[in-house]
Amino acid sequence: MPVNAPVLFDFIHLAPEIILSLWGLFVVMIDVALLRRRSSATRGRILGVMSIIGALAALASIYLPDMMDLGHAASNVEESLFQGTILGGLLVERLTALLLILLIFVIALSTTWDLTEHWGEYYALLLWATVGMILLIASEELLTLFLTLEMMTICLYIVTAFEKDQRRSAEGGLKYFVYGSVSSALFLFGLSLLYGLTGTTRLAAIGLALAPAHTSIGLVGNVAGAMAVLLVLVGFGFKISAVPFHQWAPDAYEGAPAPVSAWLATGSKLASIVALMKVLVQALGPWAHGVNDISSPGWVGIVAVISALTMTYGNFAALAQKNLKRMLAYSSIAHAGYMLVGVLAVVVGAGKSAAGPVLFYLVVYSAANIGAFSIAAWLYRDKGTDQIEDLNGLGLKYPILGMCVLLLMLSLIGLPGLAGFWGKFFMFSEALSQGDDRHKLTFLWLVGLGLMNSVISAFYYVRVLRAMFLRPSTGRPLQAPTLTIRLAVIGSAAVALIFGLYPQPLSTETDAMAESRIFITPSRPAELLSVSPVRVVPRPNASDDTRLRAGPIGGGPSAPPEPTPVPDSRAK
Amino acid sequence: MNVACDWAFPLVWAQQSELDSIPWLKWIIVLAVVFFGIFPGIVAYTVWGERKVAARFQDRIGPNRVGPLGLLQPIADAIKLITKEDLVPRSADRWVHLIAPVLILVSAFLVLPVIPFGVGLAAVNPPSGLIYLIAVSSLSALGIFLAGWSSRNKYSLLGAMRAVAQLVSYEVPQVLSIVPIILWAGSLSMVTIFDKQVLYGWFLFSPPGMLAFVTLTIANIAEVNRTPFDLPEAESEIIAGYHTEYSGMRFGLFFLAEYLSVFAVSCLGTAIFLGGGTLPWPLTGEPVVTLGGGETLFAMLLLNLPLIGIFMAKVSLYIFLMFWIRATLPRLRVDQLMAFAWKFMVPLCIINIFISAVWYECVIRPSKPNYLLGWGVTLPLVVVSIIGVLALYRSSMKAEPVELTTGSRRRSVVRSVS
Amino acid sequence: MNDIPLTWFLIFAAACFVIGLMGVLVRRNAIAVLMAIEIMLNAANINLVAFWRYGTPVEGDSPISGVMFAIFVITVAAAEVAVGIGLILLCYRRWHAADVDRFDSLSG
Amino acid sequence: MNQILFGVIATMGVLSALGTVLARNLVHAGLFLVAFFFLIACQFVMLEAEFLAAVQVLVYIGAVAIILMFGIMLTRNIQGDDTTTVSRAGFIAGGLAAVGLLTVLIFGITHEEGRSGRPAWNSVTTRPAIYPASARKSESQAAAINNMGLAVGEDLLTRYIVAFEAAGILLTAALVGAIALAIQEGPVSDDPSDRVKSKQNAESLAADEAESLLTSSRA
Repeated sequence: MPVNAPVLFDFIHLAPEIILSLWGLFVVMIDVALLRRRSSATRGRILGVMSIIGALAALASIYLPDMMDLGHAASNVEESLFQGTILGGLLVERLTALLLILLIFVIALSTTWDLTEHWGEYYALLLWATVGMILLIASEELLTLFLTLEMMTICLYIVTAFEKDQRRSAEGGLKYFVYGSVSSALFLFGLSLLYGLTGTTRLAAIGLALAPAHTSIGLVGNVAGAMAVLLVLVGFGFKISAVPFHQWAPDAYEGAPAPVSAWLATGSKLASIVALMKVLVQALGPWAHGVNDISSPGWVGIVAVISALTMTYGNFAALAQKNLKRMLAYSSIAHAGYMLVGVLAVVVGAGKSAAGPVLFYLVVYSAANIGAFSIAAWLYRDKGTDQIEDLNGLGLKYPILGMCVLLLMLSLIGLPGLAGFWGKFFMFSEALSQGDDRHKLTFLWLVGLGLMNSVISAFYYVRVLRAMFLRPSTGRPLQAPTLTIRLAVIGSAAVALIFGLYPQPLSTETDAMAESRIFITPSRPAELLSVSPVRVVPRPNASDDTRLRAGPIGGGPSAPPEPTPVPDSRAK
Repeated sequence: MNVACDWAFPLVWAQQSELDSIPWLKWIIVLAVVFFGIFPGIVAYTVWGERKVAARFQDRIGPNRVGPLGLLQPIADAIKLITKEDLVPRSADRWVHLIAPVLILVSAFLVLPVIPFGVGLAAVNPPSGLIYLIAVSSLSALGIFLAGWSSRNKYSLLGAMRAVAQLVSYEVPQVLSIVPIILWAGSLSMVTIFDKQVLYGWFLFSPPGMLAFVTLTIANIAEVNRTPFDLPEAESEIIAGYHTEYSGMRFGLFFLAEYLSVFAVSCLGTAIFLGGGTLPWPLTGEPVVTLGGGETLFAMLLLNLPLIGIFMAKVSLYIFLMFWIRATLPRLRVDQLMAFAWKFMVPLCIINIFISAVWYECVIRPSKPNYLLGWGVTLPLVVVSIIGVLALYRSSMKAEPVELTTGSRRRSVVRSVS
Repeated sequence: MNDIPLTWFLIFAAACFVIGLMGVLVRRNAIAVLMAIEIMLNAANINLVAFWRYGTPVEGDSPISGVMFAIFVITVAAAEVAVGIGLILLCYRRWHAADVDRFDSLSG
Repeated sequence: MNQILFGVIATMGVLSALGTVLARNLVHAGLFLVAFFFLIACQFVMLEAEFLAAVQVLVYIGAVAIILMFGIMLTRNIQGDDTTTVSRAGFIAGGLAAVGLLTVLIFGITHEEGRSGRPAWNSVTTRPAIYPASARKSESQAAAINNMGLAVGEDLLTRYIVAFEAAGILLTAALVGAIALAIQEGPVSDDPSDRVKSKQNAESLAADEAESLLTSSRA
């Protein structure tokens, strides 16, 4: 059989994944072969530095296709690689870079204390989980999607339980595993039904198969389709820890070592949300609701209810927490609820790029969480606990870090002037500007609920601040943080502050990323049917950039941009 | 139905509604004769052969009382086994105790239908024959496990645990050493592999082929639990392991299964490396090519009788090799056994796959095979990789003073530190 | 020649899936839960292969996409079981039990 | 005829799945699970995916079932008895939920209408023939069925190569991670006397030996 030349050529786009995978193997081998006699802490440091070098190399290699200039303007084109299974292009590149930067912080945090004896395996699994996340974002097809989702979560199950001398770590890992694998079995059954309904595994082709020629009645009378959608939603609900599938999250976040919790809260959630958006919009978009009758059953209603439940429950449960990591877990559940509102806006505004605010929110949220979890790591390193009351008096002892934590918490609440505010603002205003009247009603109460929840969330975030600034220090004070903790906290606070004062660069960037075709519901079967899976779709280039620059910051809630003429450019 | 599934005969019979009674009858006769007559007969005389060979190695005579040269000894043994009382321990799990030996025997039997004993003599020819073969032979691990577990005897359980760990470990090099064959033949079908060897010569005759043959043989010996890999049933340590509690004909089933799988793995090695029933190099294609496909019954007989004869001769040699090893080598220790599989066999087999790809590029892919180049390139590679892996293996074994249980060693290290 | 209707396979798969789900719900032992999860994955595989065999592949798709999916599911299942047993062993050492509801140090 | 065969296999499959879920003894449950895996392989043969059937037997019965059995043994549960009982109420609730879901699923399957130009599932009673001459089906699928090993290999190295490599990394990660989790270092039990006591019975001895077998491959 002749070797398929384009396939070999496509590997250049996977350079970060390849480097990370091989680097993981390399780290394990170095650990086993060269560092056996060293103490555990030394190995942790050496291997941590090595893993960071690997992640930096991967980061640099993202721009390899651009540098090589492979005969076509590589970065300017969103294309299907490997016969339509993997997506390459701006969105994936940028998100890969984001994930890698987050990963570097997570690795750096891991060196804070001696959390395991198996350092090589630990770092390798972190790297491989990242490979899973990147491929999950890039996958354009159910098989690859399922496999990479599993790759990500299986690696995370293991690292969750990696602090072997802690009971709670093992328990958190097992609970995460049991819930996660049940949910992936449900998810898989849903995917198999979806495959049966459409006869294909490619997301775009599924969307086309479901897209009606004239009318669609959503899921009315389509029990099999409804089951498929429900099961898929259950699967994703577990991964993004949406209520009522959230039970694992507090236990896993609390049990896992703090850097791993940070990675669960940021990387895993980021990749899962993007994948969820991709599946909902690109594949299941036609089933969101009926074409003619917007109120006919579709998954929009289900997702709206899940979103409302998730943010409300997450916030109320977080109020009762005394443990910092557990509180952050519930807060991350609540944030998943906010993000689902943005996801809904993407669907309803099909064809328009409404995904920008969600991506913006994801960036801001991830950065803030890295900072918050690094506080947890600091606390755990010195005191071996995660209780919020152990933070007492910390703000006065370490004023700079205290200010940074203040900024982070206020940003998580969504106070104006900080990045978290703009995240919520863009997302909610985008939601309000989408759809027609009936959707407006739905979005109105969702957004209202979201705002109310932001107020509630202030109470528990402020508890952290109150402990840090207003309570007298009790017991032994914390020792000075390591450089890595300092860097993580200051870095994430800087993100919150800079993008809070000046969000435009980031929002422009995320809006450009949102132009990706994975956020567009296929709606014109007649034209799209002729599209072969390897056809390239031009990203908006210079002429479109003007439109992008008129981003939301200038005129408040942005007018929804003109529909991108995607079908036409594809048909070309 | 389709040709791909014709092999799964009971299922396909059902699906072929046009099937009349004659093939049914044929199949039943074949099954009855081959599976209940010929193969057990072969097993019986393999046992006799082993006793004779072992006796010669130990400077004895061996069985010589029942019949000329003790030839009727196996029959007497069989009668003895059948008439013995069949005991089941009271606390044993009755059904599982019953199923276990049957499962092992079935696994040994299921290997045989895909072996091409001659032209047109493979009972079935599934397109995924080799995978099928590996799959069914992996069933025996489960049977052994169940036998050990259901006996409610600690020695049985220990034996079963050892056996399963060993079988699972050595299955990896076994499969890996088959991969070069799949690469060279471009097919998983046993018949295609035979045909390719008629065309290209035995797959043994290449440096990677030889290496793969050796690793396959070692893995095969381990798979059938024979010395030096007979830890699961080590009499001196765990009094016969998983079949301690079996008696009478149930023990006979284990016995039958063991020798049948010896025969089966010998057939496997012969069929995929030694060219099946073909003659060695200059005459490789001889009977098959000159006599053609054998359309008539007479041509078929003329073609296949020598083929089967040669095949059986090779199988006998292979089995003799196993007897020889058994009579010569001592038993391994558990940790040596596992380390040998994982640190020596597996890396070597993986490297060998790459070397066999080189051979494929030099000899099999080009329209005009370049044997000289092939040997010139791959032989040094094979030698270097053997020496390299061996050196690494030895250094790793030297670096780690071995104790019986790794866990206890680590524990003691930690204790001495703390 | 009388063929098997597609729905028979689907109903069989659905029944197995539901039985697996019931196992997850009613069993407490973690290994039993793991077994039930395997049943669910196998049920999905039956679905995938049946849909593949009874349907026609969409243009641009692999001719055996259902089978490929099933093969990867088998791979994932193997990895999942290995990890699961590792985790269960780890927990067993701490609690001397392999029951999911016995692990109770985390709550709130 | 093949309908009857399907009925037999499906009935046995469902029964063995039920056995897995209901058997009190974990090893018996494992045995039922093996039977279930085997019957699923039979179903694959009925669906003309014989390569997949072989893979199913190889991976599930040859590896997964064995790992599960080892897991049962290593949790000192040598005779496999499940020590926990399911409360009758919980059992009834689970059973009812299952029956309800099954009803919905069967209703959905039988009432699927086949949107966007596809036939309804209910109306598909014969599979497309695979001999190209009589086929509506493309020749590639016929070729794939008749030599599935080759077709799978080609797909693995072209279309699904990323998934293939990812699966390799996934298996490596699972192996490395599972060993790192399960390997015993340092004092094991919180309560050493407990361990000494349990040492005395042969069952834990067997478990210890098995454990050292498993871990010695790493050392």
